[in-house]
Amino acid sequence: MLEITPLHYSLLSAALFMIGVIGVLVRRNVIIIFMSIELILNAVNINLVALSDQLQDLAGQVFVVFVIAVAAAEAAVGLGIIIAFYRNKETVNIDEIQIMRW
Amino acid sequence: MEAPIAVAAVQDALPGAIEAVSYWVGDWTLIVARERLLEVLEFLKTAEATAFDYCSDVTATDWPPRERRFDLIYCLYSTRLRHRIRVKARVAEDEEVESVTGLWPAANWLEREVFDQFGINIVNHPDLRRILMPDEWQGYPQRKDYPLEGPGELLMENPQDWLRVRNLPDEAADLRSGAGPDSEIE
Amino acid sequence: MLDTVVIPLLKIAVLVNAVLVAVTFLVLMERKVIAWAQSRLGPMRVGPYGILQALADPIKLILKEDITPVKADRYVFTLAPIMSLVPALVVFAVVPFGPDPLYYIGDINVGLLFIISVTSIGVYGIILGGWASNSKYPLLASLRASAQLISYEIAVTMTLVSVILTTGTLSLVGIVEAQRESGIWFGFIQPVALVLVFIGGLAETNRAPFDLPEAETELTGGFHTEYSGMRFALFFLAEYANMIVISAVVVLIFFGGWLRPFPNIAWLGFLDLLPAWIWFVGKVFLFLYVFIWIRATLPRYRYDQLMSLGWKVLIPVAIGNLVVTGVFKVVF
Amino acid sequence: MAEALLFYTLAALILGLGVMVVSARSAVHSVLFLVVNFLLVAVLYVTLNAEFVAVIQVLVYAGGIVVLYLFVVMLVNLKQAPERFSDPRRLARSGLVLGGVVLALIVVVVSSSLRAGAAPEGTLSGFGTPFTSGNTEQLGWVLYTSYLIPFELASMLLLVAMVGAIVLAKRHLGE
Amino acid sequence: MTVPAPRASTSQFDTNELVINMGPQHPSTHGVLRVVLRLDGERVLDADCVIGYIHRGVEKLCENRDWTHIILLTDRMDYVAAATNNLGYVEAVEKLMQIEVPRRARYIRTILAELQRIASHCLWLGTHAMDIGALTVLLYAFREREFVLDLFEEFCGARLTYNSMRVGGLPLDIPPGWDRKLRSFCDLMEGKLDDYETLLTNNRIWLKRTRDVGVISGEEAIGLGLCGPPLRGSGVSRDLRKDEPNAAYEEFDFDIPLGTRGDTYDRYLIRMEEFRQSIRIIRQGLDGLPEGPVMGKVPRLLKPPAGETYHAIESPKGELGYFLVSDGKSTNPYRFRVRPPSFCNLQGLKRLVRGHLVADVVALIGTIDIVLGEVDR
Repeated sequence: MLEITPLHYSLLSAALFMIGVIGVLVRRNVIIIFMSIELILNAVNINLVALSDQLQDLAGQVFVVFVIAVAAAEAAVGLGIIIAFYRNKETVNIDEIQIMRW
Repeated sequence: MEAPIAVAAVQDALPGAIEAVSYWVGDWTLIVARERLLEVLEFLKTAEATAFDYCSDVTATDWPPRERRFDLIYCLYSTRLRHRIRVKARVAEDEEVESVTGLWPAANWLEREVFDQFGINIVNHPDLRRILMPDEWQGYPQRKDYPLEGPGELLMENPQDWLRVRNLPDEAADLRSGAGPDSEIE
Repeated sequence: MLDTVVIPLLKIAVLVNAVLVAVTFLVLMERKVIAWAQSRLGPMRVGPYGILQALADPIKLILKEDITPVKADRYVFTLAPIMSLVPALVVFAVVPFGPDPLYYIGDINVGLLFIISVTSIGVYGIILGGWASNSKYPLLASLRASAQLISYEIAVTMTLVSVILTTGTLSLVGIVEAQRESGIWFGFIQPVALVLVFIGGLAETNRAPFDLPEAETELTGGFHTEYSGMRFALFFLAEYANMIVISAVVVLIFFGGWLRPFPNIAWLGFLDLLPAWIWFVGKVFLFLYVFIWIRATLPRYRYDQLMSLGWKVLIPVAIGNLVVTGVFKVVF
Repeated sequence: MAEALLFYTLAALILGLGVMVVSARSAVHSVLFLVVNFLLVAVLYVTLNAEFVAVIQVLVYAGGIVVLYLFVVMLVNLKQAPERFSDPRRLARSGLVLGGVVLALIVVVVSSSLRAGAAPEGTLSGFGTPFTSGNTEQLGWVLYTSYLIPFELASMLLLVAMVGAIVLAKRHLGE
Repeated sequence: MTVPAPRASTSQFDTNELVINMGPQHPSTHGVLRVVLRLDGERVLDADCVIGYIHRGVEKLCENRDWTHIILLTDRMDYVAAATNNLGYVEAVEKLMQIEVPRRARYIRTILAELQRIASHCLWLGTHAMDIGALTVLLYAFREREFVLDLFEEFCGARLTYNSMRVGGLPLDIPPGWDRKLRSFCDLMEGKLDDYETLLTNNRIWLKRTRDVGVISGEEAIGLGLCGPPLRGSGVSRDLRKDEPNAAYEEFDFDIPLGTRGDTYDRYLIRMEEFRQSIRIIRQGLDGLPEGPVMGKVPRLLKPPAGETYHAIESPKGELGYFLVSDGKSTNPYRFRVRPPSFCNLQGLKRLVRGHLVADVVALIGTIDIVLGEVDR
């Protein structure tokens, strides 16, 4: 138990991932859903970095960089959509964002 | 004293509109009937010989015993011809006066002040509110019959009374019958 | 245990205290310098020539009533000044005051990036302070501030990349050593970058002429309008600590850190008689003086002008500088 | 010992903050917990000898993306939290489903990593790079050689996202 | 005192609109002016000035003071240019009573008025620059203003509310040696003006903050009733010192600076030039200062004949007019009306700020040069 193996990191990652998924499914505020997605991405990153350290391979870290880039892109576009939607509908409730046009 | 061109021009163009022309220590004043005030002012602003494009001041004077108690006074100036004139109209308390903000936007606040201080009914004003006094103020301070001692003193001596008085609908009557000074407040 | 825990902790304690003391005296210095610029005397009452004013000010702020507005978000309101101050102090962990490991807490290989990233956290203090106050002026100011900080951060980071190209290392000790080896301060090799970083630094620390977020005459004090007492003091400390950070970064990267002037000219060796850290601190204070001097001289930019300066001038110039540096690096 | 202590502390904090992010009532508090969460993840990266990634995590995630979230939360400035309209029965249902999924996942992860106890040593990818602490330079090297095309694609993605965000958020002229 | 918020149309409320209250406690509204701004982001959609916070009813008060006592009430209107207010009032009374004022008194009045203009513009310059963020100019300008106040103190014993003029002349002649001090002040001031201009005139940031900010055409400025530097900044040649000379202005040689663009920078340049013209007038006044009494023949009890008059002079802020009505029976004016230049100029603020940014609002309040004591009276 005192030795920290990749298993520990994987478990941490899995738990964080689940927290993120629960957030996505339970919360109705789009912004918080987005934040939960960020948590999920982070969970993945933890795994990648841990394995990169374990396997002494930089590929894991490279992927983390890519994941961060994708997360940035996702946040920018997603939040842009939220703002645009909020302007028209004055809501961020995911249940009200089901129509395909506004 | 020879009347200046501007005065003559108005008299020619709008016969009958000018009730009197007065001259005193270098100032010319046209006394105009209230009904034709806007017409005269418009002429003064637009006509070539007068061209009073600048409204220096709008003010009023209160002469209480008179039937039409207010003198509404416009001080005009021409930046082109560099001459001045004053236009005066007599107004009663319940009469209405057209706003001149359409001619001179400058008159906006000045007319508000006249309304605020004298309570002259100015109509067609874009934004007629109290300006110097608080919005909920009662009465018009620059009127000659405005009490010099009144609500203010009452407020200081007995705030509770003042609050009670203020919240009553007919304040003037209450003041007259109660502790207030024997004068009229609107 | 001694080397890994006790000594670093001791160093941290000394450093944090030194920074806080430096900040109080920096405030005094600012007041004095501005006073002299304006042909006044400045504070004169507390101690000889007002020197003890540096102590009186913090004592006053600590003793003042600490007001939390009724409608404020209380936790965030308290957290904001802390979030503003902590990054400003954390940055000092990698600032080397001299060549010897005694003079720094840690020399990490991503030192410069560390500074950039940690200072970027400081923006939270400002945004949250403005938001939590639940008041319009602080909110406006905090929106301004965060937009300003983020855009100038881009310019500064872009510029620093060209410096990294020149040095080939991100370690701050390494950068200074590189300057010793090349025998010339990088400020002379990268003058454009120096100017850009300095302007960006002014903007990132909300100093005149970019002090819009706390423009007294526009926003009645900006994001800390609703703050008082100790929490206000923390914001204040953070701002001045950030000034010291920016000056330190500029000195380390462009002015040879603890190196004496002309490190390659041998006969100037007598200048080494002064200890390295004195050179460093002296240079830092010289830059702080320039900060203050600018504040006393220049009017304030308008928000849109500030943004267009950042985006339309600084960032393109920074990118241009980067390209030119790269070309030089490849050609020579 | 110290390592384990650090890991468990960090893990507990990260998970706790994760829960707070998801459960916080106010969106601003949620964002705050998210920032601290990311900072702690960065610390975790440092313990895994990934300083560069840690710094990038702080710079891009904490200093950039989350600021964006905070901005949006402040702009949107809700009068009523959307949760007020939600359906409690659906919450219960999704809770059940999720509990099952969590269990399944943990089982899968644990069993697979137990099987992988004797994981293949050495590198997984063909571009094995000597791995030392202080790997910024190597990381750059790998990024610009082996992963050049993905790197460029990522930059294109960012550009597109930037343009898209501006187009979305910009109000149309004359509106 | 409750004042309702401006009538922002709530029906078409946009999420980006923000109504903020600037003042009455705000460092750059120069007193207790309250400006209610309707903002779209940082852009001002509409502004509404709420004034009257220091309304003391000066006009009403004056109806119950005798003609001499009013002079000290005029001090308290534009309290940074008290001498100018005194001058306008005493001249209006003199006009009403047709009193001849000795030439020496008129000269000294002119000098005092111009000195006052320098003091008032110093205050304007300092606060205007301060609003835009130039800290140091404030201290510099106030340093020179102190010299003016010293000179006034030596002349009449007061530093702010001078009560320095009387109907028919002056209460006192200038003290011995005063003219020499004034001359050396003029020399000093010229150098200091160059200092100010070094700090501001060609400063890029200053230019950026003032150029094309609050542009108003001459025609519109006339329509809005702007006066003084804001009107001249739009290129309208109107200066009562030239158009309707009072005191001894017709004997002096000076120029009226005019702007071309009608923006804040032009108004700044005009006031800077007015400093120099004021110094020029003061020098001419000192050179040609005639000998003689400073007080004309005035009845002991002032009681103008029944009648009314409007007399306007060029105060540092613009056209300062006094409309006096005497009923010829009492020793008080029947009606005392001031045409306050700040009041009329402030009216233009609504027009000037529209479409500009919040930061420009303070620059524009500064460029109008208001004194709330005069606006509210």
